[in-house]
Amino acid sequence: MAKPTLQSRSRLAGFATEIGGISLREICDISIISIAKPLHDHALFDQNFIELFNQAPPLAPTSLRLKSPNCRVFQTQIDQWFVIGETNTIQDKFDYVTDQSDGWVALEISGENVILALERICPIDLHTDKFLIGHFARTMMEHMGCIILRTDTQTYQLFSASSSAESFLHAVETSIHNVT
Amino acid sequence: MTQINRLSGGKINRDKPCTFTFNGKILQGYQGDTLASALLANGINLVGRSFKYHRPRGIFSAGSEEPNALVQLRQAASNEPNTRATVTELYDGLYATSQNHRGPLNFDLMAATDLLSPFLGAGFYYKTFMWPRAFWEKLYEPIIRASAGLGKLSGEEDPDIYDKGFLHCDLLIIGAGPAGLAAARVAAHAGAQVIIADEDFLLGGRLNSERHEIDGIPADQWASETLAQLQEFGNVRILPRTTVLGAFDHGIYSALERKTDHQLHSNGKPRQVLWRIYSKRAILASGATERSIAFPNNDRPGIMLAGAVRSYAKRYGVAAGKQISIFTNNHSGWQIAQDLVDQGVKITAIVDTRDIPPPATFSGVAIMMGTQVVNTTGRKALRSITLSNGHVIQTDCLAVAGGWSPNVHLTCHQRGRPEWRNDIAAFVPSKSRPVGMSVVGAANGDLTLGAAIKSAHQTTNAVLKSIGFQTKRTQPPRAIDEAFAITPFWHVANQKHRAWVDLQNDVTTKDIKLSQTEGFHAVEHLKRYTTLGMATDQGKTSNVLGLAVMAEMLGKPIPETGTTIFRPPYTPVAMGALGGRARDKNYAPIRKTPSHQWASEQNAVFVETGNWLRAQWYPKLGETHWRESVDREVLATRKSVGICDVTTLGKIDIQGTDAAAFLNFIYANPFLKVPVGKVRYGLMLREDGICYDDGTTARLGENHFVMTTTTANAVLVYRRMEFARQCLCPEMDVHLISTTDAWAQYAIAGPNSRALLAKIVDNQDLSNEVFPFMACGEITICNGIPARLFRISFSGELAYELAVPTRYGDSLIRALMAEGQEFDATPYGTEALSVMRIEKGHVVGNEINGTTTALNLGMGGMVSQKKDSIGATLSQREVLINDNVVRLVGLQPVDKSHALQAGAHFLELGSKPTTQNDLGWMTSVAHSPTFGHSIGLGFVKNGHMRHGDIIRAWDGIRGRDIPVKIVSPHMYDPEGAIQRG
Amino acid sequence: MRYSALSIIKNGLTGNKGWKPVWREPDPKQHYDIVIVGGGGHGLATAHYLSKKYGVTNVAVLEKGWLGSGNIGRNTTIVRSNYLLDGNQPFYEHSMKLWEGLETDLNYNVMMSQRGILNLAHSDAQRDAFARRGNAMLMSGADAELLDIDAVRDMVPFLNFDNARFPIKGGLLQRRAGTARHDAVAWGYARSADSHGVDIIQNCEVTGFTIHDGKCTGVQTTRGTISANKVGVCVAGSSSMVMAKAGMRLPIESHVLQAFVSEGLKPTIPGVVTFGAGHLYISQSDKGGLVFGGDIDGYNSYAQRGNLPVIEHVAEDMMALMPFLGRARLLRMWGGVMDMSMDGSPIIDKTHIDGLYFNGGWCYGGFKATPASGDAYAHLLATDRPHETATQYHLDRFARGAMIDEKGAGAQPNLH
Amino acid sequence: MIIHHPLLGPRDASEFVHLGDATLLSRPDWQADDAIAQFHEYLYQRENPAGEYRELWYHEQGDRSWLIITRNTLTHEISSVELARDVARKGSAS
Repeated sequence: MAKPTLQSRSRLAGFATEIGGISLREICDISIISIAKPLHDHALFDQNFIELFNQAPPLAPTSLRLKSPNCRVFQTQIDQWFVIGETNTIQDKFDYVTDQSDGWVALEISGENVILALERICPIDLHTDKFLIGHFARTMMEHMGCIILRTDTQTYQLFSASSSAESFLHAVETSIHNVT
Repeated sequence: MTQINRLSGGKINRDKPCTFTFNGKILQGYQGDTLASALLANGINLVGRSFKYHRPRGIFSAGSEEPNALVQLRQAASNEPNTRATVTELYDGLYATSQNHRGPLNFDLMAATDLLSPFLGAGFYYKTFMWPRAFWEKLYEPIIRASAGLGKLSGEEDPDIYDKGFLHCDLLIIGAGPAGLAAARVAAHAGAQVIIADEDFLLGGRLNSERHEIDGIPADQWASETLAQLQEFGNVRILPRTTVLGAFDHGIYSALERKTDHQLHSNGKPRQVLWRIYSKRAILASGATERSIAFPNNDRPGIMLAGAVRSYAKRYGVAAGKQISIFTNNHSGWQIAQDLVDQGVKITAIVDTRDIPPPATFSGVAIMMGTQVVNTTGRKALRSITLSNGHVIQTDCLAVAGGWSPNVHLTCHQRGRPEWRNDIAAFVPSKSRPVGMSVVGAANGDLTLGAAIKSAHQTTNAVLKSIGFQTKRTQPPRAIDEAFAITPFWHVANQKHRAWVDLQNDVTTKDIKLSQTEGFHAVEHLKRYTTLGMATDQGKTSNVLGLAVMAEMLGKPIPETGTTIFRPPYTPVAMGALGGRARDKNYAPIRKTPSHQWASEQNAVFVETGNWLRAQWYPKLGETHWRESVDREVLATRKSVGICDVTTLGKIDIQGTDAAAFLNFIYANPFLKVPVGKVRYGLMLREDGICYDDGTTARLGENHFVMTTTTANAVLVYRRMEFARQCLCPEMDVHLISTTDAWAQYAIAGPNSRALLAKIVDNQDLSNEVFPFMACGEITICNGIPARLFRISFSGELAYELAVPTRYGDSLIRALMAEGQEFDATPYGTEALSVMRIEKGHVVGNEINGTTTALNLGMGGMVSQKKDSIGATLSQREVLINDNVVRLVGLQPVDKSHALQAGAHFLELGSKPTTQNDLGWMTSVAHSPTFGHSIGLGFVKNGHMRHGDIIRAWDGIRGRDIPVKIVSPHMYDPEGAIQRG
Repeated sequence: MRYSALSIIKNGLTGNKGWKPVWREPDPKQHYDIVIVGGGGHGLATAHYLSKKYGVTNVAVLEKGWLGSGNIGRNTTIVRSNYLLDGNQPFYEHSMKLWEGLETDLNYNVMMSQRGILNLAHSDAQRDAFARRGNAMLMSGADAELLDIDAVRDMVPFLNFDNARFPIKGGLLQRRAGTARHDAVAWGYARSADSHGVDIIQNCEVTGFTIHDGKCTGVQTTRGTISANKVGVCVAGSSSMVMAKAGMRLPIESHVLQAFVSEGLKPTIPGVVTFGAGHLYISQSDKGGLVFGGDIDGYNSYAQRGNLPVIEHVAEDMMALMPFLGRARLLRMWGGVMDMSMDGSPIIDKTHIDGLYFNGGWCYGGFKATPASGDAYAHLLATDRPHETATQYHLDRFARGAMIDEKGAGAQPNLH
Repeated sequence: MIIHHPLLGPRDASEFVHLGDATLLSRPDWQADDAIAQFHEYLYQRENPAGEYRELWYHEQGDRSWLIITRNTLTHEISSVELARDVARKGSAS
């Protein structure tokens, strides 16, 4: 008997909008893994990391952006990093890997006045000369834990728990509405 | 309607007239007016009633210190009580009414209380209304409550929305008067990130109300030009209409920006925004507030602060009266006189308490030195003043210049105490102010313009340097210092008449005298006994005066009498603004499970479980009572197969070479030797030996475990595990990460669960031999979708929990239901889950409630004393292990038709319901469709020895009292044969 | 002098010149039978009951600042006896009964106003917990009612019933609960104790204890050494600092609790209401101000002031529960230092040092406890036996495992 | 309050959860003869100083690190912030 087929479904069904020059969209089908550095094998981990990414593990708030493998790496705990993007080729290189892809909802927000909207909910200092392109911070917005990542001059990615995706989207959307 | 008191000039826009309504009268003013200035322009000065004696009250000030002119602004749900007319920006269509009177404003029936004032002195209520006892709530208090209070809330939900935000800066400048602007100029040029905030809608502070020159141009022009320059700097953020409310730790300030309060409608945008400003340094340039003098009957409408009279004339182009007189104890009274004359306002007399040569002369103005005002007349408007030299002067406006109090408020918010400066007769900020805050200008006691600007310039340079900015060597803006000298004069002694200190709360010098007589002379006692400074103005104009009067009565200098400090907020702030977006459903984030959409389609009833919404039951057509649905779901599960979304359980991924050892430490029961491919139930204790969570943990690999926690404790368990990992076991190689949201997890329970699962798993042998009870594995389903399968059972049935990546969760529940049709697969909600776990005797938060031990729960044997684990040691304290502690039992009604109630207490048959006779309590109850009657779990003293006994379940609060039988908590399949089957 | 309507009329007609100081301002004597350290509500209440009820009048109350300067004047004035556990509930019910007779006992109107307290339940589990608690209250002789949603709606129709994130499911009502005028409680007790001969000595800080051979025989103060047969410390908020002078460590941390008052408003909330899905308690004073509070800030502090997150949290709770208060304005906020104990319950006990007694750990239950705390402490000081309603408040209860943990939060003071 | 996280810089204290005295790092030996008494001292008895205080905070809405913060309980001034794990490894909790 044929087995049923399971469909993948994104948390916000690919939401996208533009309000007053600020665009907001869900980034669908993201792939995220966490990798942890073993306590007793620091050197090996670093060596593997350098082999893969050509660089030492980045330290917060700086993230590492790579073309090949096409991914971004940033530190989420003292001995833990997130790799976002092309993760399938990386998994096997590390001892402690946890798939995080489905735990998060990802939004991208961009536009000229994007900071005016973000400052309504984001406690991090986003002055463009302080929070540089490639910087990220894990923090809290409207009582929801989240990660904010600056990917371009006026573009930010926001990650928050997938179960409260709708509340998180509402928080970000309201911020845009309130300043436009 | 003509604006009879409107002068020429002023910073109002005569091209933008505004029509507004006050107490039903339609009036006109201009954009740039405040409600107060527009009322004065229209010749209206009676605007309210005082709190206690309901005395007529007029406009007293021109700023946020206003104690008198409080109105109800706007209508219906938008009505805002206690709004200061003096800071309410006029807009077309503004609607306001006066408040705190019964009958019309000019004939307040409550004014009769004024006649009783000899009996209503400070604290009179502490001495009476004591008899008979019951009359307090029934008679006295309702009368007091009805007459107390000020404005009235609409009672309707606030129709406006609010927002909050975060701002960061190197330098926060509080106040955009001369000192603030001078500071901002320096900081802007230095390249610092600057925020300059001012509560006013027109920036410039006193420069808009007084006549000065700065850098050779009129000071108000200098202010607007400076602001225009500041606008050009990308590193300066100017926030008008923004009150800095409070100074909190480490340079955090709260500020309220009024976004739409100057408009008729907010058009769906936030009315106000509460900013949290994170500053490296702050400069307080908040100016000074003028204060009054306590003289007999000094509370009549028309008696105003002198600076306010000037402000109305110069800034608003309004004469506060036709015949203005001035009462002063310092030079600013004379400066004000000059400014008024220049503005074309008629002055009748200047009365100065100081016996010095007059600092100036004005033609046609009576000048009296060394003279006091000893009485006034005019009930609803000032008519005349009587002087100590016997003169009576007809006047409709008395401008009182009692000296200036620097606005030290924010320096006190961290309990800094200001210090007294005799030369200016005022409290100034001391060193004990918030870290990182500097004070400049009048706020720091530099009351004259030149000094204020100079101090601001210098201080800002120093502050910037201290945080690493290079400042250019520039000269401060040039301004001269006006003459200023004061001889303190606080109150006119008089036995007969009352002299007001706190105008809103009706605190007079007589009250202060009484307070002193009765021993309430500590400043805090004075305030608390008389209510001095407790009104909506927080004593901005009255605190120093009251303290000074007390000092005189005690014959002590002011510093020895005490100081008075201010608390946040600087001015009152709407609760809506502090609440921000947290309204209705937005109070807390909503977490939804992967089957939420599908469950909604099934008409599921949802229940809040923490922030989660979970399906509580799935009503079917024709079911009229929730119990029908729940009973059906239970029976269907026990008969065939049921499916429940258990995604909300906390999930923690644990990896590392020491993962097993770590689990062995944080769980009370042994975990070292759990085989790969097996799940074990675990009990977690706090270090005090009390249980706080339980769950199952699966060993997926030698160094890899997956833990589940209860829904409620997921965050707490993770936090405590990180504590154990980082603080107690720092040498263990173990790594944690939450995966709660990453997996959709379904319980599939019932005799047909294996058959149903078999239809979707890829190549996984589900037989008892290969995949027995408590087995687990990483598998694939539906042709390659990764999944985890756990053979665990909360229902007591043959059961599994199946997890897939969240993105497939919606699809999986649909697939399971479709494939399960042949078994009549039934979705069940949290109620059925609960019924089955009670039947089975599993404990949840009702039992693991933070006060119960493993012993109480019947799991004392699980707490290993052969290893070090959190809580094991203290769980053995004498009182926790004595023979008489409560034990978990099952309970059944003796009369099977009785329903048990959670929260009932247990008593021996025939014993009285008293604290001493309490045997325990019912924790969980359910109607069991399996057994056909109500069942319960509960704690009974020594209950494990009492199976079969009959006791009372006493539920007095619901008027029930029934006999119940103690049984084993494991009522369904106590041997566990079914779940192992 | 005796207070009455008559005394007010008589004085009012004669220019209010006849009023007398409410208390004396004596210099400390060299010796007292009992010295009470701390002139707050509990210390003054202890002095009142010692002198009036237990007949010990050679008593001094030593206060480092002005009397009533601690938490008695920094709370949200709520009086209730709606506890769960047998270690607490009889004690608080005893307190409630004393409150009910306090005006008569003191000849001072402390404005004890029994307008009720309603604890809202937002889930079935919470409702069941309230039923258990309500039954415990009834068993102790207190009053309690369990309200269903309709009864709650009738009583407080202004709550957010229809669009709440956490819907209201019912409530636990104690009608005899209410509020009292906090400062007046301190003043009334002080006046009474003073009239019974107790010396209340303000601006007198205790700098040390005189302890020899395990026995405490007095205190050193900023106003000299005072000897005493017994010394009773009663300084909640500063307990650890004061008892450290006797070499003791306590199961207590000091935390800041903020409280808030709004501008005066015409009557809008009848009794006390508490929000069960967050942490908010609110009532309206006779003057018209809404008086409300929430959680402690959560970190140890002696600073008597708090920070923004708690303020915002309290406001969020208020707007979630009572959105009609959006345009009411917060007027003032302040902070008090709480003795947060390890199980959320207080301590009234002897110490291991003879003659030295301790009363503290009141968490945020101190105000409502004032009369019973005074009575129980006076009983202990006078008789060396615990009062019958305060038999479980021992210092060693944590060593024995006899915690009185109403919340079930464990040994973490900031969670109680 | 602002906590200067040693790795992340200044963060608002509301991202953190406060636990209590840093002495909670010095967990007693479970096999000691007077283990119950030692654990009682460890868990319940506090210095509770008015002044400098070493305490544990957890960066829950951040990098999940436990920190030891030295803070003055009278002024709230923070004078040092350390990673608790580093302190625990050094074995010097007090």
